Amino acid sequence: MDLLTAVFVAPFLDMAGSPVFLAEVVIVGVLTGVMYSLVALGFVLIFKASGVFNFAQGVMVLFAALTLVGLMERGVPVWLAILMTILVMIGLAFAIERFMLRHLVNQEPIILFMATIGLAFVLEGVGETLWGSNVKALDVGIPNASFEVGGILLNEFDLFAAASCAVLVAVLAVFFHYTTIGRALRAVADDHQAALSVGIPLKTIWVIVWSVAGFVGLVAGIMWGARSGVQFSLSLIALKALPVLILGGFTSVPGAIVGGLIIGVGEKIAEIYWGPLLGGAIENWFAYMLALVFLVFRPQGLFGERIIERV
Amino acid sequence: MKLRNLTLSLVGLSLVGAAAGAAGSLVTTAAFAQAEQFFPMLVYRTGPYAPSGIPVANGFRDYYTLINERDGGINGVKITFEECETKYNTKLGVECYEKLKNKGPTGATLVNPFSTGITYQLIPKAPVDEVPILSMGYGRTAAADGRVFEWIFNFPATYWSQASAFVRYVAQQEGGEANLKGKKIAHVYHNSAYGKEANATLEVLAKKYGFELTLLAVDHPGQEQKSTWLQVRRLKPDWIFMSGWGVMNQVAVKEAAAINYPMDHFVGNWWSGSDADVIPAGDGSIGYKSTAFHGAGTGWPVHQDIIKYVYGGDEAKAKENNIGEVLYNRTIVNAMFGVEAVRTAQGKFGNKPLTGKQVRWGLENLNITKARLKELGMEGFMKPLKVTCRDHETGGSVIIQQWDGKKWSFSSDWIPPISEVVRPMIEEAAAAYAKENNITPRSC
Amino acid sequence: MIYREAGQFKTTYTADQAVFPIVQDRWFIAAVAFLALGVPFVANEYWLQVVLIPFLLFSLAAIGLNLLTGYTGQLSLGTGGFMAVGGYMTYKITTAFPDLNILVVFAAAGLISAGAGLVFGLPSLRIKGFYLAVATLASQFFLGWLFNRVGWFYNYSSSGTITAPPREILGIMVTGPEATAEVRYYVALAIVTVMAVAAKNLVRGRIGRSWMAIRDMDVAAEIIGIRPFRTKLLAFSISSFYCGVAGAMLVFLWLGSAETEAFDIVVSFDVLFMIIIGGLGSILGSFLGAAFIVLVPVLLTNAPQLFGLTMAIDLQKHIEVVLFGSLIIFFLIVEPNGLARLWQITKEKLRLWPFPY
Amino acid sequence: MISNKHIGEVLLKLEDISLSFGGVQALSNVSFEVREHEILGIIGPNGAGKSSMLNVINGFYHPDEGRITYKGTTRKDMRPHEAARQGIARTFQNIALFKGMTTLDNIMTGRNTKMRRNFLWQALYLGPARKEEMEHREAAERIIDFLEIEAIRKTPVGRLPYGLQKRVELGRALTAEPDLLLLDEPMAGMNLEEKEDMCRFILDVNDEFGTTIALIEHDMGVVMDISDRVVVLDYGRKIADGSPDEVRTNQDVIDAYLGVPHDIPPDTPPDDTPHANPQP
Repeated sequence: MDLLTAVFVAPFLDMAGSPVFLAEVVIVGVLTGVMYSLVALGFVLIFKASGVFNFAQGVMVLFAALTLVGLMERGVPVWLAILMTILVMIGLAFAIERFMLRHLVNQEPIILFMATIGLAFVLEGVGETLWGSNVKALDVGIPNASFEVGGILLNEFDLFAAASCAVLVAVLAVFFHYTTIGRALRAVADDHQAALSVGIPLKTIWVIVWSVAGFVGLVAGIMWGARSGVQFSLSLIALKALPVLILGGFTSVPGAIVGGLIIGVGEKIAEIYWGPLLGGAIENWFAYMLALVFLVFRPQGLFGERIIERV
Repeated sequence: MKLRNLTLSLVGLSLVGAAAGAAGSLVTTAAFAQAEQFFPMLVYRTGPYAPSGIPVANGFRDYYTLINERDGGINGVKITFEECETKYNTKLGVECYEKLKNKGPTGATLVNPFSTGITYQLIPKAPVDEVPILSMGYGRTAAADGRVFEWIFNFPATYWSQASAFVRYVAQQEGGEANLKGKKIAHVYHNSAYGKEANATLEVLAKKYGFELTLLAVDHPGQEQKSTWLQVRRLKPDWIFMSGWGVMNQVAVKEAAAINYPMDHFVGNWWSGSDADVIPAGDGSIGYKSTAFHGAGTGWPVHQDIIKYVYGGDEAKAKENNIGEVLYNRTIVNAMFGVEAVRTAQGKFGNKPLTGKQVRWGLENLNITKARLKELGMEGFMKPLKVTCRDHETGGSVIIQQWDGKKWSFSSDWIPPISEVVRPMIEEAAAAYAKENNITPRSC
Repeated sequence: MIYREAGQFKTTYTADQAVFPIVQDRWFIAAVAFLALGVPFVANEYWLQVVLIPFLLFSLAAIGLNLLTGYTGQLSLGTGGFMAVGGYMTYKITTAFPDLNILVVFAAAGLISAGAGLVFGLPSLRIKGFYLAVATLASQFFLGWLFNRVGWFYNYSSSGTITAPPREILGIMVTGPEATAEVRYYVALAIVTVMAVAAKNLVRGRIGRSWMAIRDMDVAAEIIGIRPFRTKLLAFSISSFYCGVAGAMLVFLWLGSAETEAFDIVVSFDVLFMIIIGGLGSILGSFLGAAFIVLVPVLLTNAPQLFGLTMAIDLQKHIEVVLFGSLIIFFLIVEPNGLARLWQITKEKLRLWPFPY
Repeated sequence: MISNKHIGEVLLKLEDISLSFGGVQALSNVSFEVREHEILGIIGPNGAGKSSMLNVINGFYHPDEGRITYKGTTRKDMRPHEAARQGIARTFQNIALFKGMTTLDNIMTGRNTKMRRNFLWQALYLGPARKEEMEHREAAERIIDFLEIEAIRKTPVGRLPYGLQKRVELGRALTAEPDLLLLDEPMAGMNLEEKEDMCRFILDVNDEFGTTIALIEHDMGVVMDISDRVVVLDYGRKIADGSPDEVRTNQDVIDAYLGVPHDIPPDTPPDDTPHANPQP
């Protein structure tokens, strides 16, 4: 009985007891979720356009951030460094298409998935060889002060990150809906054959989509890197993005955003109100469990394309 | 099909390579000259903990080089060493150990695993392979009981002593043990074997002194700690103790600053108090404290010698190689212990390359006096110590250092642990280990 | 002319369904067995400890995952978690019942891990493909957390690390620090051989056929009378049994002690690599893949020394990582069906050799 | 050889079956019977609901209304594997073989429901398990002989030409020794010679094993030749049911095939067959 109370009653009483704190938990959850979405977006873009589950996305985040920091350490001004990093990521997309994807056309999805893990190793090694393994502070001038509004503590940096994520999503939406390339990408996402038959070369599409994913990786790298310093661990945030991905659906940009928010808020609430009961540090697996339970009811994720079985 | 043929031949080649490798590893041991003492180095210059691993590795390398360059070796016996990359991964650690344990004319002198996980792996192997292990301030706390853990040394302090010294420090700051009652203390820890070490001690002490203890686990790697610090914000603990490692430290310091937690009440353990942990947080980290058992910076003669003999006077180059950083200095201490143990053992066995078994004797009879520290150029850098057969920890006092935004400096006196609580816990844990593994403790 | 089946006639279905229907194959197997048994006489401890024992236990884990992913088509990233169940339960049982034969303990721990597999296989009824793969990560993270968190599993030791206590079979020490690498190698070899044969038997019989039917086309499989849910769950539990025993071997025959970090997600990925590089849906492939993933890094680590090169250790490690990743991509490009397929092609060529057609 | 050719009792009775997909009526109030040992042809233009009918019979779809009586028992909604266990086997319009397996293994899967030894015995592969495997191998080999596909026994089915794949699929259904065999366009996409072979097999199956067969086929000539009775569906309704000769002369049937306008609005049922997707 005590256990039941502890699990089903006490946490809610706790929430009701201090609504301001609950609000703060939710806000922090939302802001963290946005940061997850940022990483999940990169996965979605590539999966949507080419059906590749790109496990190297996390390392691409690291690689972009390393390149940026590396350039800045050598005295390149921020804006130029960002520009150069974007160029590097586009170059990377070309290289990936040329040396990897081109040779894996029509392979099973799992083979492509594995190849991207191989790619992750390569990028990790190359990145660290070029820029070293030491932790590097990344300062692109984002403010980092905290202020209180009605008892809720907010951090300028977190707000800035959320805002830039919103801008990024808006830019992507415009890109997909109002540019020729974007429309082509959507066509490919809908039907590879049809897209090819109207003369959109798959290779070009791949380069573009990996470049865009690289750019998204750079934004994620700046945000996460500014928070915790740029170093190898940055690549591990991919693992935080995966539950977001299954919850939102592999193919949906809005899914990645909404999924990120649900996971962010869900895991924070779970950790704070139920975590102490279970001994803490439950948020990692809780995110996956949340996604899993959700999947059982909707196997294709929140906004994923429906799977129809026929005979 | 051509590609296929290519692959086939590649597979063939790699098999040949494997055979060659097998042959190679069988014959490499003979290549060393005779008057050399071999120190294996398990390091991690890559992977998630590389930022900590790099100064550690450089410290070892520079001290061994210093001994060779300045003194011509240990009483004429040159030091040789080889690095092996572990990525802070226990499996690779074991691989490195196996690879290096028989190198050199007399095998590995001693092993410094520099990872609690790897130490745990090697503890059972040490007596069998007769390679002593010096897990300086990490690893298995119970190894402080030399009767059970003949081959393992963890001086000058253990996690448990450290945690109790922290509590003593808090008591001092609060104006006496009586004032601990009702205080709120949080332990933010890396959710691993290492991070959990302090929990039991803190729990016992919480009961003894009546303070309220909250344990907050942070999962590897610790990039995202928002919920931990939300909990801190709600709890408003009077003191926070942290057992962190790697990126977790940097994020924690940053988050603590972001919630405006009073940094001088936030104390890291000695693995949460290096330069890389505080620099990324900028001014927010000013006032942050950590425990230590040696000084930071380059203000001792030993550092001047390193700049002179290892870097040829090039101070900038030495700085680039982390000289004076907390973790660099820690390995200077660690390397010194190893060298002095060999020197001690040479006193008994003669000035020649020694086996692990002989070095073990040296470690157990190590006596670093104040005078000896002065000779080594480390006076005031650390506390003198004396190892005994029974006590492989030697006292366990720690000192608190504080970050002022530019450098670490001592902000307290040496604080002894609460031995009457910790020592019985250690002996009990050692006895349990002995029972589980059919070990008969030595009597001493 | 060496590898030919001309002149070998099979007169019974039993003979036709033997694992190695061709005489030369049986000779080959005899040679492998001879090598496997003889290897401790030539290899030093480094090779036993760093290459051969991990090769064996990872082969077993790879067989386990191959049954699930290669044969039944259920992509799983939870291998590390199920191996952890095996490792921790072996520790728990053997410390609670020190007199129980350690092999029995391995089997019991395997059964418990089969149970865990069963539970975490439940979502597979609804979830497929990459969604399932990511969902299995839930088991990976949850089990890792559980064994880290709940003191009961590690007998409330302060650090949560489990250590293999000394246990003997027939008076010979097989686990714990006193057990020699040779003995541990032979024990591992025996376990892996028996379980590999059992796995081969499973996949060539009814169970294997229903697994493959589910993999190739689950709807059609159901229509010819295969119960998808039961079949998938059986695959999950048998697979986890194999992984569990492999996890027990990891702690007791290889590392000697472990914390949950020894079973982290990297292990899951490594095992997945093994079956893909080795060949999905092939028992032999599981061995080849394990050999590749275990051996290549060791070779790469030792290569510079072999050729007398000296380079900074971090640079060397970086190059090693890059080479490892490139090799994986290279293999996937050249032979996406894995090493087992290469082996098969070689055999087919040999059959025809020296006449190409 | 004893001929089993005498039409017997009602094996399967369908009454007022209706089925819809999200507002689209695939079947409405269809009733007919299948009798033991007969060959029943189900024909109709595209979109008539033929495949849906088969899917209802073997439990893949559950009808919204109506009653199915099989072997004298009225049955509830069931999963396809339960239907299989009760002796209903089928083939698919678009081949649904297990592409990664050999011909022999594909055919052996048809015996799965009849094998009893559990996985422990199988792992040992000794004694009873081995004996059982061999018994069923013999049964499978009989079918392989019967269908004249001995030469491709060990070939992965993915490498076989279309016509042979169809034959293997028939073999897989036959090894289950079904009481009722459902064939979904067994001759689609075949050339004349292959069609003749397939007709011969169907007749032989019916003749030698006495298996009841319900088949869908587009080729009117074939259906009329081999069926004992024909059911005609159009727009989800049954418009005729009788001997081939009766059906041939039925005015509704002629209209349906000539495309005479209906009284039903033609926007309703789409494609009759939710097509088999070879790799779902």
